[in-house]
Amino acid sequence: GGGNGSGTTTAAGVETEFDSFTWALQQLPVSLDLAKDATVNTQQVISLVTEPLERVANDGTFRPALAASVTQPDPTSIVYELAPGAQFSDGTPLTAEDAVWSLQHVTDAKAGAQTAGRVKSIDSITATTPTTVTVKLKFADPTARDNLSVISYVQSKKAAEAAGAALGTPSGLPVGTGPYVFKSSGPDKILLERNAKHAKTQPKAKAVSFVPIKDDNTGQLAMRSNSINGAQVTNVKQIGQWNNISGAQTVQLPANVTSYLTLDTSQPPFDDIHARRAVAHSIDRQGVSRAVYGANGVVLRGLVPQTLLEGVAGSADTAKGFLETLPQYDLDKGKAKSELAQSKTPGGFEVTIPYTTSSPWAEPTILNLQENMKELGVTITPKPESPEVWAKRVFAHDTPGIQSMQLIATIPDPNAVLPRVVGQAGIAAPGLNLANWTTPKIEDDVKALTGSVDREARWAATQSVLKQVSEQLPYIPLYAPNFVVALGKGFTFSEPVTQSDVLDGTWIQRVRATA
Amino acid sequence: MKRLGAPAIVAAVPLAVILVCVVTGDLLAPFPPNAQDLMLSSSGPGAQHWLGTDDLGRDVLSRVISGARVAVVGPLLVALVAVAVGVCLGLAAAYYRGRVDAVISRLVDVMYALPALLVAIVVVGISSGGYAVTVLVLSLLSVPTAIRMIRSAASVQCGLPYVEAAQSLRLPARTVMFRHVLPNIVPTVVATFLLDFVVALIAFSALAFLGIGGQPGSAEWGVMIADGREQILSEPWLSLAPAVLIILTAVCATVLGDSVYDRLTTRREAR
Amino acid sequence: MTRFLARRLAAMVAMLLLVSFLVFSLLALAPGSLLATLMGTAPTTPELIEATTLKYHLDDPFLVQYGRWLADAVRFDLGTSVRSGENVLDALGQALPMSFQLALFALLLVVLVGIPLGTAAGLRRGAAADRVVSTAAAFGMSAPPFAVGLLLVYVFGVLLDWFPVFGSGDGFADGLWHLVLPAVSLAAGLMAIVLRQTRAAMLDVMDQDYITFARARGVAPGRVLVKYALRNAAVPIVTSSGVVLIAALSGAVLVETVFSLPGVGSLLVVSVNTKDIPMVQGIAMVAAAFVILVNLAVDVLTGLLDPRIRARQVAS
Amino acid sequence: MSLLTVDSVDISHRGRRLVRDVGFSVDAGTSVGIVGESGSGKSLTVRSLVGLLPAGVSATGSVTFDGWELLGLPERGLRTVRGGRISLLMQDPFSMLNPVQTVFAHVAEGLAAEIRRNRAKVRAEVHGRLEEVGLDPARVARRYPFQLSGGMRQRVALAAALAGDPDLLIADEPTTALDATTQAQVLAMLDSLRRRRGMALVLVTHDLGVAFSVCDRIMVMYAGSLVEQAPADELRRDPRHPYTAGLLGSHLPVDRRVETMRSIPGRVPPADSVGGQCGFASRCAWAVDACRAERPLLTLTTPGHTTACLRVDEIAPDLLGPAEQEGQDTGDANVAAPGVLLTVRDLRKSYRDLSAAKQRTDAVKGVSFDVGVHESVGLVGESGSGKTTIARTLLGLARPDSGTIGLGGLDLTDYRRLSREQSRGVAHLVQVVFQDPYSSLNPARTIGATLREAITARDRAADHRAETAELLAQVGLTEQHARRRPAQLSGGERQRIAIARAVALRPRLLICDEPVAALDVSVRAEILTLLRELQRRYRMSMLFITHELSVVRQMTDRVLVLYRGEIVEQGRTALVLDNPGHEYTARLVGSVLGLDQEGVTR
Ligand SMILES: Nc1ncnc2c1ncn2[C@@H]1O[C@H](COP(=O)(O)OP(=O)(O)OP(=O)(O)O)[C@@H](O)[C@H]1O
Ligand SMILES: Nc1ncnc2c1ncn2[C@@H]1O[C@H](COP(=O)(O)OP(=O)(O)OP(=O)(O)O)[C@@H](O)[C@H]1O
Ligand SMILES: [Mg+2]
Ligand SMILES: [Mg+2]
Repeated sequence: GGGNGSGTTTAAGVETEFDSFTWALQQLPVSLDLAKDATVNTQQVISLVTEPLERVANDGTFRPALAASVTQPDPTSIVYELAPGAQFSDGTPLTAEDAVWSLQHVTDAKAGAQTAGRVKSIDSITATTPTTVTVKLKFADPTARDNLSVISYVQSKKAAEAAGAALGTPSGLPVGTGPYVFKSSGPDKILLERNAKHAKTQPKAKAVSFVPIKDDNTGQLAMRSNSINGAQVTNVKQIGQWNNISGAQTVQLPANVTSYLTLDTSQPPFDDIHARRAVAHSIDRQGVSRAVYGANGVVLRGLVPQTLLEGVAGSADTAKGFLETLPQYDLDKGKAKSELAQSKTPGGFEVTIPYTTSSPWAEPTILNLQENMKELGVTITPKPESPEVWAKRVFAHDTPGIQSMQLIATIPDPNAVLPRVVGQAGIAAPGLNLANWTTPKIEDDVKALTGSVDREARWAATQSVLKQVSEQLPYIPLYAPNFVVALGKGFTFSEPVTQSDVLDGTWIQRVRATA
Repeated sequence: MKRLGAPAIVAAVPLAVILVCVVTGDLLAPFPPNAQDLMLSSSGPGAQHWLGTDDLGRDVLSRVISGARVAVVGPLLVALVAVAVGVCLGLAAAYYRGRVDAVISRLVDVMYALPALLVAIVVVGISSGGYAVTVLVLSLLSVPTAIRMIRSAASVQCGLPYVEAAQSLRLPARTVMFRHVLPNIVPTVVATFLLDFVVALIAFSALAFLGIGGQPGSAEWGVMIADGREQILSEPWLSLAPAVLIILTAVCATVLGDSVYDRLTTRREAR
Repeated sequence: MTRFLARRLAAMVAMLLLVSFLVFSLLALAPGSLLATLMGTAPTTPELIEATTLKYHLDDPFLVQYGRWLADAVRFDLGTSVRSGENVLDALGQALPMSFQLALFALLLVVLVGIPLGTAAGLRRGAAADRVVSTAAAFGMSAPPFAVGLLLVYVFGVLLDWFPVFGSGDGFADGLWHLVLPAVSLAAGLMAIVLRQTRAAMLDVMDQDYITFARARGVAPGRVLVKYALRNAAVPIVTSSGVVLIAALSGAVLVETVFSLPGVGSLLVVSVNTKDIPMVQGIAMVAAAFVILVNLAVDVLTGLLDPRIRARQVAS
Repeated sequence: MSLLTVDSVDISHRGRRLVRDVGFSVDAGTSVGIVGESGSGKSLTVRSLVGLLPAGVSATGSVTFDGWELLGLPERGLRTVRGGRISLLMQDPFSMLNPVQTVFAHVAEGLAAEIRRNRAKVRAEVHGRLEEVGLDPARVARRYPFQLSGGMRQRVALAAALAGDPDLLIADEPTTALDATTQAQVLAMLDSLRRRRGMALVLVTHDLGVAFSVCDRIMVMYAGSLVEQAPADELRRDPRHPYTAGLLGSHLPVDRRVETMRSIPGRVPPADSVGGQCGFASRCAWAVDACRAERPLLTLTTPGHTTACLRVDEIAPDLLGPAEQEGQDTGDANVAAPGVLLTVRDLRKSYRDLSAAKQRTDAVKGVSFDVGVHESVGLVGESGSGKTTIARTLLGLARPDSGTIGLGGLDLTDYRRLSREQSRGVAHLVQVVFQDPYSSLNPARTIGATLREAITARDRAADHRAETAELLAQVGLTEQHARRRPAQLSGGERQRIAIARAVALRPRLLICDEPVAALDVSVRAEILTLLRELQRRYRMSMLFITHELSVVRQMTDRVLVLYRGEIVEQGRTALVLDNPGHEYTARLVGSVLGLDQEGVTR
């Protein structure tokens, strides 16, 4: 990905306040309670109202937020020391009780928190002093702090308890300490107003609205008519179209996204490596990537993008060098045919492939697969699903033979993906091991990845997992598109923002008017 | 045909062409409709691909030609079922009057008040039904209109003495209905058929547009519009071609139906 | 008349009851278990399964469940959305005004444009104006509303850039301005139906002896047009307007989707796609009530317009 | 100077000449009748006078009214004439009034503008006008047309037509759709109103009796042309045109039974096919080649009497006046053989009201009668008295509420109880000929197919080809007709086919429901003669339904008088008609408009 301001020339921002800024989401959060709707949509909205204890940047560094300091006195404890002076938008002061409640709420697997799967090592969360929160872990978890930081948005316990089951609906809007407060929430718009009680720097926008825009086409129309001022570009091939809008610019951000197909290795026909290879050889990944992303996406060489590996590998070059050693499966009908012939289903099979309509790459990829495998006697039926239905099925661990999958890594570590999608622990709801695939070696690797704090050991485990995945093909890695944001006429960013900035609320502090 | 007038002839030509496409399927298509050429994805209309290609490099012209079958056969089936049921129940209601008529008409009244497309959206959508379910649901929903139109035309006929004369010959009810009354309401039956066809065609495309009932990636016109919608600003030809075809088919069928119906009324006046 | 209304109201309630049963049965239509449907996107932990089972009384027989649901519905409690946990009625309350404005705007267009054009065409049978209007109507009838919408967006929103083509605007005037293209897309097809019906009714009426007799007696042309032609054509026009209003329900779903308007239509599409059954049930009940009300209004209006119908209504 | 002068008016539709060279004049305060059979162009002619021709039909020539040229006048100009100067009353009282407007409004809207400005005046005036046409304003003014009977509607229409106090009233068959008794009342009122107001009247009718009863002068139209015009009395006594003579001759007497009923053979040619010849030549016994070579013009024969016939002088002595038929009374045609074929006892039938679902109309209230073997029984009564209902119950087309029907040993009370075998047998017992020849044949089937179906219904093994030919011959048609469809036949021909179809089953009882009511006078007699013949040949019994006493007189041995669903009188036809016992029968007999009486008889 590039830096700020590709496309048209950018006018410099000025330090004046402006009335409002409207940001488009693919769809509005189903619930404003992260525990009920653990998607990036929700995170983008609530991160302006509630602040996390700390933030983790794209390069893995931590930045303090509500917590003035975070310490790890031993491998199984994390201690957050709250900064003084923070108060909720309703005027009540922030206490450790609120933070404890909030953390417990998002990690409560029994109550069905969708976020609970992110940190499974939690043993207890307690307020050890009125300003100290101590999290005890069951084992040394190298990414517990990272993962907690992404879900640790603190809301007022009092308000949340008053809302009860309605928390997250328009009648139970969370109350936070962030720069904005909820003004209203409807099916077409969520309106935020600046929070006068916010203790730190006030952003320049007096109000922020989120509106739902299903596709890029609608987004472009909306930006033309100034109905929105910013949006994430999902169909990155259309960057040119966005740039054509008068006064608009697109910004390419470094992204940690991976997309792949899952093959259920526990059931025929994909319990057979030859069938899986036949599939892998039947996708024109380069071609589809070009058709879907144009020049703005790459084909993955391994299950995770290089950016996720750079930290644990020690350097970008190491990561790159390793990825180049992995075996690749390019479109090769001859190989596909011979692989299928060796499989237990030499004459072909029938399979339905569900995919979410929110991933622009899914349908073309599946149609490509469908067409290429037709000659082999394989009948493929694509089955579109709304994002909600798709997510529900995925979290319920309802695994059909093949399906589309896309993960946005919220932390820059292989743990954001690998330990979640392989290994025994992921083979049950809400685990994401949708291939139901593991090996003894994998179990060891997962243990090393999640239980060790030694970088070298973790890099070795990472390489091992990626290698096995590429050989055994429980997953077929596909593409990593760039993360692109479009800004409408009259707005710009004062300094570069990254994907994690967009998710954790930092971005709004950098939005500037150009005149 | 000539007696139907110029508009009907003009309307019949495109319909005939489309019907030929329906019958021959892919034969007339210059390319296999699903053949992908990712090197040529999203190219505009040109010498080789007259109507351009879509994102997977499939030839749009071939796809609209081969899609005619799926796009038209469903509505045709719907119209056929509706008219078949409509003829049977409509004739029965008109012929027997009394309680039979009351029961049929009451049912029809209730169903007639339904917003058909809405019901189809809900039922097909909730049940995640495919093409067959869509055909079934739309057929059911088209039946009331068909019964209504045929019943009212048949009622007029059943009140005429020639029907009573046939009854006085003690012919079986079936004979009177199908051999005497039916030939005299053929224009209404044809008009009903075409109207139901148009309504179903639009309903199918609307459902496909909403992502309900259609098979994604298929060349069905409604699905093609829906698929092309996101590119309407950059690649308008993708949705334009199928949209034009749907509208053309529907307009022609409407005009043809009107002509047939007009002929009925003028013939009645002229007696 | 009051007796007629009372009887009609009773029939309405009966209809609503019948519809409510069908609507409740939608639950059974969804693929997968009732439980899975009702749990929506929540993860399937045993605790949640138990809670959901208890909340919806899933262990009871179907009819008992229906009874409970109905009892709640009568108290204006249609449950909460599986998708968002929002109260269904609240969500509907937020979406309804948008749809209502859209429908009203479209209806105005239909009445103010469709009926006069249809009247004009009916009065000049076979003339050039008639042929133009009738052909336009054939196109209007045959063009799917979403196709009209996309076309309008492309031409007036993008190429010409005259109208906003997205969202609902702020404030009344801006809101109205935003609704122009959606309302036109919705109205196009409906206008065609009303126009054709009006034309046919006018043709029919103008052929009647009473028109000739009135003209022969020197009744003023204005009076012949209004009191003879329009008054007699009014019943079929009103009836078709009722049909059109009901058809508008379906059309609105498409148009709201094309223009991304946050109305009941878009809510329905989202709810159907996410199998959010309580929300769909709520919308279906509102739609059913609307349909029944429209039919009642049509009956009352036609009764007021035509003494023969009134006599039948009063007598029966 | 005459009030209205019509000069060489031609009317055409898309180049087809429908009316040719019509000219006449009407003096103020006089009444003129236009008579002629259906399609002769009467309605078009009078509609052209007020500029109300149907769309696509246009007129040329000249129409001057009170010095104004009306033809070609724009709508605006015509409007000043209509209502206040000329008014037009149309035929069908059931469709002439605005269904959604009250009687009051109908009359009020035609009043002069200065009256209309004052509410109280309007009220008084409307009430006065309604009283003038014999209606009770208190009862009628607030009603809607559908709440009135046909006669009342025609009166309302008359009041509305006269509201502007026109100098000329054109009435196009104002009484055709009404009962005999109502017809007489309306005509009498029209006549007295005209006299009182000193208004001119143009009365269009196909019934010479009606014309003679109210008109001073009469014009006869045939195939789009005027063929004769003369003062009423003179025309009756001394018709000069063969067609007029034929018309007069075709009129059936009510006071005696005649052996041969005379008619004009052939059918009316379309107006545009007879441009260069005498339109009547093809049906005229006196026609010579000259008649087919040029179109005869109206020429003055005696003062005030013009005739369009080349041979008017040569043939005058041969033309038959109505007097010729005198002395032909044949009494009863045949005396019924002993034995009863049909027994009807206490038959009742009611219908759900069309306008009010819960009320019921008693169409037939306990009717009992017999029809003997080979007997012809007439069923007379005004419109709505239940005649057709009785016929329909006999045919199994309607189910009686109670009572019994026995026919040839079968109990036909409930057709549903009949076995399949019996049901088929019933077709041989009873058949029917309906009133409307235009709709009693299936328009989609050829005549041959229609007859074949009837023949095979009787006998599956029958040689239908031979029998079809025989049947067609029997009803006076040729084998060629078998290939035609009903649309290609005239009304009279269609009725012959309908009769052939009924006879094909050799029924023992033939029900005729007003078989000649929709036919032109000149072909009526043919059909009646045919029916008489066939009845004799096949020894059928006949139930003959009609509202015309002259037809009953000719066709039946016995008559039943039906009044509001009850039989009020029955007996030998001659006895009942000559000495009506029941007050209603007397009224019926009294309202017959014969050619022999002066004016309206009561
Ligand atoms: N609107 C029309 N268009 C074309 N032809 C017409 C039209 N109206 C009448 N005619 C034809 O003109 C001829 C004369 O019709 P007209 O109605 O004047 O006859 P009529 O003497 O009044 O007959 P009737 O006794 O049946 O009323 C008929 O042959 C008829 O078919
Ligand atoms: N199908 C029907 N439904 C309702 N009412 C009917 C029906 N048929 C006849 N009636 C009513 O029954 C009464 C008798 O009708 P019927 O047709 O027997 O009279 P008719 O003597 O044959 O009259 P016409 O001389 O006009 O033919 C009328 O008041 C009529 O309105
Ligand atoms: Mg006439
Ligand atoms: Mg009758």
